[in-house]
Amino acid sequence: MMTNEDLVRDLRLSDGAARRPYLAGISCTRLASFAFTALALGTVGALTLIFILQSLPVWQDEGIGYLTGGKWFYRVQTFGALPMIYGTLTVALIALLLAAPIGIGAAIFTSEFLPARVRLAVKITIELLAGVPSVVYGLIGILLLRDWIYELFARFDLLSGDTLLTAGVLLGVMILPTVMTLADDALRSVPAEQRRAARGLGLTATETVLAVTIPQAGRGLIAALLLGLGRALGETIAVFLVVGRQDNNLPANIFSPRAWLESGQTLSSKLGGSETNIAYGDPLHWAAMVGLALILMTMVLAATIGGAWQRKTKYAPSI
Amino acid sequence: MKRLLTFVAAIAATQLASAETLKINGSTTVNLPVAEAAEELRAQKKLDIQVDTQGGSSGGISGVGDGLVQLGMSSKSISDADRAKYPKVNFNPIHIGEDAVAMIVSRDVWEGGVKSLTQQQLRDIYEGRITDWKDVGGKPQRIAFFNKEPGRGTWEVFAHWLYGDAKKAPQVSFPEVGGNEETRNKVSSTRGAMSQLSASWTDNQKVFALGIKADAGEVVQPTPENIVSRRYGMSRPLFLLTNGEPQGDARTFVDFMLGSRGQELVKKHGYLSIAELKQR
Amino acid sequence: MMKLMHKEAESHDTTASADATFRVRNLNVTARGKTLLRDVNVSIAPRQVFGIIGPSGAGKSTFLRCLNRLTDLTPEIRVSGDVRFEGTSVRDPSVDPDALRARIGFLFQQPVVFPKSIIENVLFGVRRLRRLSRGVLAEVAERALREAALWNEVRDRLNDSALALSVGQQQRLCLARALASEPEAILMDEPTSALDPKSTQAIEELILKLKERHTIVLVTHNIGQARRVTDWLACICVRNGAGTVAETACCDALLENPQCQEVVEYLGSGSSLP
Amino acid sequence: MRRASNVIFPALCGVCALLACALLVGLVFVIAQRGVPALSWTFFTDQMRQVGSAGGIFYNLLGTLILIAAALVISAPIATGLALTQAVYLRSASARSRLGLFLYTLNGIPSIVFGIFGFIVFVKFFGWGKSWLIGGILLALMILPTVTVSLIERIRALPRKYIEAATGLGLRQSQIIWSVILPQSWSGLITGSLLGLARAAGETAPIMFTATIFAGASLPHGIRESPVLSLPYHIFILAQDSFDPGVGAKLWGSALVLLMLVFALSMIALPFRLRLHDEAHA
Repeated sequence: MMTNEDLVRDLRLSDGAARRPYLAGISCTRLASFAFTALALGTVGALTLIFILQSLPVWQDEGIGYLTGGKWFYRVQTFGALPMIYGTLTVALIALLLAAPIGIGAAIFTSEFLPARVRLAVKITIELLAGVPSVVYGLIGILLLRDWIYELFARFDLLSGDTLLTAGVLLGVMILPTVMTLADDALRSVPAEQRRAARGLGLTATETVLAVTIPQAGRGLIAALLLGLGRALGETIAVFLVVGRQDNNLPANIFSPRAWLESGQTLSSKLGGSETNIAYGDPLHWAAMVGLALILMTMVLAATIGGAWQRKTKYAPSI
Repeated sequence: MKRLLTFVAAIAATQLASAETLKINGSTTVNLPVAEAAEELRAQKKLDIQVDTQGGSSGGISGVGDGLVQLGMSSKSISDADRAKYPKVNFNPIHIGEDAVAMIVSRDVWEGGVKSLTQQQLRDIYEGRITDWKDVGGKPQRIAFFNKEPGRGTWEVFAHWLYGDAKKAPQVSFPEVGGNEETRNKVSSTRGAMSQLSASWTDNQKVFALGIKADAGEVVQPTPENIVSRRYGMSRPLFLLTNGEPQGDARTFVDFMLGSRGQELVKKHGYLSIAELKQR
Repeated sequence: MMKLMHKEAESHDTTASADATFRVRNLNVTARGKTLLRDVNVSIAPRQVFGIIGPSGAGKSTFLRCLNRLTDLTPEIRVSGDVRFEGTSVRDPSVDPDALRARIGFLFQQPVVFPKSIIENVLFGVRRLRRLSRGVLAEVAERALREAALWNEVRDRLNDSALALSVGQQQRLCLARALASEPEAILMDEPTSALDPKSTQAIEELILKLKERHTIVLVTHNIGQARRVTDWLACICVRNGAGTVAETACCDALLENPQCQEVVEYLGSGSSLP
Repeated sequence: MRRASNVIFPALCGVCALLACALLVGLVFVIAQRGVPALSWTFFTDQMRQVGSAGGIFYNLLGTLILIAAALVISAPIATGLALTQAVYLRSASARSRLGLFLYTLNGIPSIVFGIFGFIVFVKFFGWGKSWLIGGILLALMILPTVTVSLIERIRALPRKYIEAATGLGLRQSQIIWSVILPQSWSGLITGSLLGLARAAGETAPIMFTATIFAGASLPHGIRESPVLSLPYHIFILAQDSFDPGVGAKLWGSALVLLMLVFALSMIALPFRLRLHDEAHA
């Protein structure tokens, strides 16, 4: 089995051959590859730049209050994004609280307790389901979930079934396959000898998982959660249909679970709604909308890059 | 930047004038008869018509304003603000029918005894001074108010009727609903729920339309007769919107909508035809 | 000393098996329809070093893993026959395989240390197997490291990462980890094959010392090592496509005067004396 | 105590796995149960009628296929270029890892952000209006990381001997790429594309402002002002605005068809992935 390093070294050798004088000239393949890479990089660069430039007016107009302001009334040109940031984080947190234990528990089961063949079958099923479109989840959300939540929590006297909790639960189910399959990969990447050594000492399968596999897969598991979180933060359509889309609903006490049973608004549900169409043409309102996208992107990228970084760093001595 | 945008929009507009596709966007309320009309015109006259409902009435107005579509669909009148926003555009609303906005409630509210509200009671509910049905003659139950999302003609009509001008409406935050079916679904499945809905969508089986009680105590229901006679105030015109006089395919379409088949479609979807309006 | 005890494996008698630490009868191992070991019969006496030699792929490691049921971890492997540890069948339903493994230490070919500190590694098993106080744990660690002849090298850096140790030290650390839970027997699967001569010598000296209190089963490729440390030897060879014990004898007898043709070939071929 | 925990813990994990599978299988069941009655031959061959309450979804399905085909055609060459740059051309490890991080970043950008981006640049700046091509470009951007990473992994898994042999023959680097690396690893491109498209086919947020309308489009006739219908947007609109009981059945039928399309794309990728899996574990 050769590693990428070997391959790269080999190709560099042959690359030297290409640069011999009698083969002068730059390879078209190389040129095209770099051009396409530049195109991809340029597009994302342009995307970032456009979002920053187009959102400038709102930062100039509202200042930091754009992030900390609790009121959003576009008809009177008041733009505070805090309730939406709160909604986004809450919904994602609920999703994670749901998906993390179930997803990791299920991953432990498939990777540690299931024979390889069955494991592959389960994994394929789960990955298949990771592709279920979010609009389909949204349908399930309006049809079943919001009524279930409404009845299940009836004694809390909730106003309707459209709550942050509903959106969070729906998102939790949506990111479950992502969390599970990445966690399974992380657990499988712990070398088998380590498990065997622990079993050789007389540890039970459970003790081996808790003492060897999970600590060593820790970074990978965190990465799985962060990448799941990234997906949860950015989901639009499913959340849009069940979150209630209520602006300016910052609870008095954000730590009270009661606050989860209120309607709310997330950054993505705001962007997916009718205001995006209305705002275009009014520079300040449009800037405020684009600014929401910029905030959303920053949040998601922080989670995703954090996840990627955790995944890449090999486990190191933990002491 | 702004100049560039205007320039691009102008280019787009000139492009459009020569394009053969007739593009229509706007209110979901107006969409119902228009989409069916488009279907028939496509079949009969091989017209190429695209209909979309993004952003509701405001989407229709801005679509015409930005030159993205030839025909807008709107269930609210063009405001001065709209005209100010697009100074170069000559908005031309064409009245094709009339719809009323009903205040709808869920079954438990209706059966709890709330059958009508006064304008003042509605204002109190909308501004959060009344939060329980027991304060307006119903059984104790919190009021779950679903507000139509911004840009929807339904909301504009409601606010205009309640406050004289949509701009004077107070800034409130309720859970929002978009499409008519979404509204109906959410109201019917929530206890103590209330929302605004196009009167033609109220079925009095899943959701129930409240009457409006005048100060004298007289209750007016959103029936066609009351809408035509203007006794029920919360009604709205349905418009097709063009920039200047409609041309070409847009003209054909407008004529069709105002013709007998088009007006039949307006009635089929529960709205009042122009002929009915003129009876009053 | 016991040159007369020179027998074919098949006719291995039971004189020593009454008090044998391990007694293996008719052991058969298959995986995916392929027979890995056939009709293996061996008795391993207490407090001796029992060496297992034989060509690569004959099933020496598999045999070793049958003794403490590490084979359970590979689902496709099927084991039949009777393997007894201290008189009890290891595959008896009443036997807890984890408790069994706790009584039998295992040393792998490559040292497997956990990415933790040295002290954490030493105590890795024992602190989970028994409820011991902190003070006792410290004593246990010191005793195990002394037994593994590693104490003097690491006493000042017990909290450093074990991954920083040399491979030879790591292997002794693994030994210490096994010793910490006071096993009765220790299984070693070519424990020195990854080590340099000096570390190898250290391990061999340890083996000789440990046999005073432990039964040791040692799989080795190194005939010189077998000669230096083992008391008894079994040679596992491939016969009819499956591994089996070709010959068992006390060390010198087997090496000097092999009876069985496969053993003669094995000793005569590549693995000549170092 | 130890033995008890060794039973309870796996059992708990098993319950989690069972719950996960049950949730997801239940979801498919619900969609299938409600969607199957709507399915018929004409549902696939007829166009939508009466604002979605009658007729079929021919142009919606076609539009979605056009969108993902465009995404495939646009993303394939760019992904190939990116993969070659990352796995072959870049010399420094840090540059390679930075490009890898870029792919992660791109993968993390929420789909609604792509939608707004496409709206600003193509619909407004370029004045294309809604167009299938914008949808294709945005979806291509979305699936680019999946395709590229899948291709990179395949290139990395190439047996060393092939490259040694080709180098021994005196081939130039570009010749090795075209004669050895790409032919041996194109299944990575296929796998990645299929998995990416499975996700792209169901996306609503990137195309709702840029590429798709609810009614009235058929085949695209150009680039400017040339939207298509699509399944996800169709479902999204009907879910909010179905005015007729007849719409309900059509709505679930459409959701079922979309689900089948997405599953089919993943299933086609499966043999390629299993082969890779077997090789990796051989």
